[in-house]
Amino acid sequence: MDATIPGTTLFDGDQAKKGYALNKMCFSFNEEANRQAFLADEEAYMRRFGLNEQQAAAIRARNVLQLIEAGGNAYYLAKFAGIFKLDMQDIGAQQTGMTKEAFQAMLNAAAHQ
Amino acid sequence: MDATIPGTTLFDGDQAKKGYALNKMCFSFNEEANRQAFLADEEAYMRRFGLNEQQAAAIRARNVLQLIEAGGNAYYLAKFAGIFKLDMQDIGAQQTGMTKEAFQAMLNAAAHQ
Amino acid sequence: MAKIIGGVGTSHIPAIGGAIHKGLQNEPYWKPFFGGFPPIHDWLATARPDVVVMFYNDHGLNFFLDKMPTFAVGAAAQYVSADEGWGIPTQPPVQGCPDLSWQLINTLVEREFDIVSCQEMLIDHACTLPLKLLWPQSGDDWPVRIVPVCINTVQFPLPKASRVYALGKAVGEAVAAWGSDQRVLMVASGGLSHQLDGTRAGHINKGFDLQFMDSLLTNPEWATQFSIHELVEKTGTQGIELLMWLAMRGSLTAAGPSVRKVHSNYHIPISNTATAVMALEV
Amino acid sequence: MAKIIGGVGTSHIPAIGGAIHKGLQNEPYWKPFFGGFPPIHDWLATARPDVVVMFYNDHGLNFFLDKMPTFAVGAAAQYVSADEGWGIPTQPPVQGCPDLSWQLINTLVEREFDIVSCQEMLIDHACTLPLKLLWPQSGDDWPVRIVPVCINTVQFPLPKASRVYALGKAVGEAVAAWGSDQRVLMVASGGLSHQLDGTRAGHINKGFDLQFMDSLLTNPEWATQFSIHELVEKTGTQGIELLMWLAMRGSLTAAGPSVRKVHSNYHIPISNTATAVMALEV
Ligand SMILES: [Fe+3]
Ligand SMILES: [Fe+3]
Repeated sequence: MDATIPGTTLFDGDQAKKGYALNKMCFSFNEEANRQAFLADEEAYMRRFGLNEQQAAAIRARNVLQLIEAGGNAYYLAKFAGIFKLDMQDIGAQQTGMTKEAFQAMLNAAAHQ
Repeated sequence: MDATIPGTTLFDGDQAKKGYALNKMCFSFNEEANRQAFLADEEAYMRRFGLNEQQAAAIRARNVLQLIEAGGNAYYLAKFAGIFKLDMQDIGAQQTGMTKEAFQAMLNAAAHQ
Repeated sequence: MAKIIGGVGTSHIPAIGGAIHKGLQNEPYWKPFFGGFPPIHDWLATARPDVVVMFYNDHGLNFFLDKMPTFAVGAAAQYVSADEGWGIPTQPPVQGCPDLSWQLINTLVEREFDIVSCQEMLIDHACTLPLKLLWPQSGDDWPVRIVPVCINTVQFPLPKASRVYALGKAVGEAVAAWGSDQRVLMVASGGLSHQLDGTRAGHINKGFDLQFMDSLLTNPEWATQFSIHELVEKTGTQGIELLMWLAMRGSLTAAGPSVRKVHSNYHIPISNTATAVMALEV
Repeated sequence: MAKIIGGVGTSHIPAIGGAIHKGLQNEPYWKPFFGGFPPIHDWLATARPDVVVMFYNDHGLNFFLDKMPTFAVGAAAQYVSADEGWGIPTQPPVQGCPDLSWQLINTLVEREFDIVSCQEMLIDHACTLPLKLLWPQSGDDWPVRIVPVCINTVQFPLPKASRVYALGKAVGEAVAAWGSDQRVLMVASGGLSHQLDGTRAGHINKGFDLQFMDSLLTNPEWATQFSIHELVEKTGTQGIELLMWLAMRGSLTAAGPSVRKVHSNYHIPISNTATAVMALEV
């Protein structure tokens, strides 16, 4: 429909349909008991929410771009990242293929745009 | 604000504020386990939802007009009435102070308005 | 483009579910109600809808006062009919039509309707009974998929009649613009006049109901002249479910300026309600 | 009648919560951000708001995709700050102002905004951090009560910028018509440009941000010329949180044709975000 924005996936109806189970699992991580249950048995926890293989593989890989590709929504995925104490610069670096230092430098440089 | 309609309580913000705990309890009766828990220990179940004394008394009395006065909403109260297998003519009769037969006759007569 | 074939409005009294379950359709109490449907069954057999847009009001099953929408649009792949607490039988799950759901959601937000989208949704008797009434032979496989559109009648302020009519118009336009060869039936589930609560319980207003049904043919915006307060005064606290009929009628405007009545029936009372069914062809 | 004293827009990056908790406000990384607030604290000490209308976006705490509102208005007596899963500290509960909530809900539905009303609502960092930034000395007793107004930025379609501005105007008019002697501050929580997801993560647009902030003084409807898609392109997938600022600015129109800037500050970066704070007096 819309012209795409480079490097950007809008979380629209198509993504929402694709990612429902994945996002529902991530939403559950608002509760500590659920985070612990996930850490105790990741595979069982994913099965409970009915993740498909693409989603399960992206979770296992802790790969944000793959998670987005599998329908993940940034707001819910942040709760998954939080389990591993990843900060937003870790996540930015992973997605852009930069080192964390290079990503931080890019952010700093934006002040001089 | 609005001119009142005789014999009618609109479930507006004032009612919604007043009745929140009562309606939340009634909403829980969508589930069989909750209906059973209520029947097993009515007082404990009401305490769990934080009903005030006016609401608890109306529940004990199974009195629909008192339940409305205490902030109850017709859609949620219906689930409370359902526990006791009261049908809508029982409830109509109780509220209008008629016998069930007289209430039914009034409904039938509406066909000849 | 998708084709709107017409609309049906029908009552949805919970007791209907029990009567169907017990096979009481031909009993003297029930026959004047169920007798309204066979001509509509015949029409549907010819019109062959694939998808139903179901304008209905939730009765405290899917929505509570913690998150009470004005308008909600279902976007699930399947809708589960759940226990409502009164012992009426549940129905088999109904398949959704996510493509049409998102067509509606995208169009409605573009048109400045501030809807709630629901990718998971429990459906109550108001959503399932019209299906059971329109397709009584269906077993576990419903012959149609659905997109539920839920309109708040639980908590005031309710949306104005004119707003609900406008919602219906926008829904109809979204369906008409849907890139699909599916045939779509608009269903309104609710009413007509009745009041369950208060010392006015049992209120029925035959004169208004008949005028309202007639207006859907002759002057579809007629009821939008009334405030919600006036409509409740005339039709009862639950009679306000006629808003569903207004939305359905609004949606048919996308298919043409006028409608033809296939069949209608009006009967007092079932339970505490003035019941009605009406099928409109575009 | 109630008095609108003005508005504040501020960023709400979760890491701010940690920095406050650890007392890092004067560290080199944080000082350029926290340094923007003292002049606003001075203004608030004089303006003495009693109630805050908080335009914010939920970050997947209170709302899930099963019931995703476009616009939601809180109507609770108290709002609980809950665990969001990332380990940022929760805040003490915040008292609500149900009278003003219902004034908003009644007015908005009358004005054909199809809001969701929420008598129970968990609030996240986007709702609590602005309070902590504006009243850093508050302990367990916040000096204000709140009415949260939540705007969807999670799932597309998002409401159009023009619709959000109109929502803000209607909210302002509802507050101005509220029969109360309370003093009301409008707060926008969000932005400015940032993007957390995708290979464009780290996108920041200083030029647009500064133009946007300026427009709130000189031409408040300026940003409504852009589609949501254009705004995301310019500001990032989370930069779209600038919608909150638009709603806040719209709400101030109820108090007069223009606003005076009390103070503003803009700093890049905190976390991945171009941060801003701006206080406007009416
Ligand atoms: Fe109903
Ligand atoms: Fe945010």
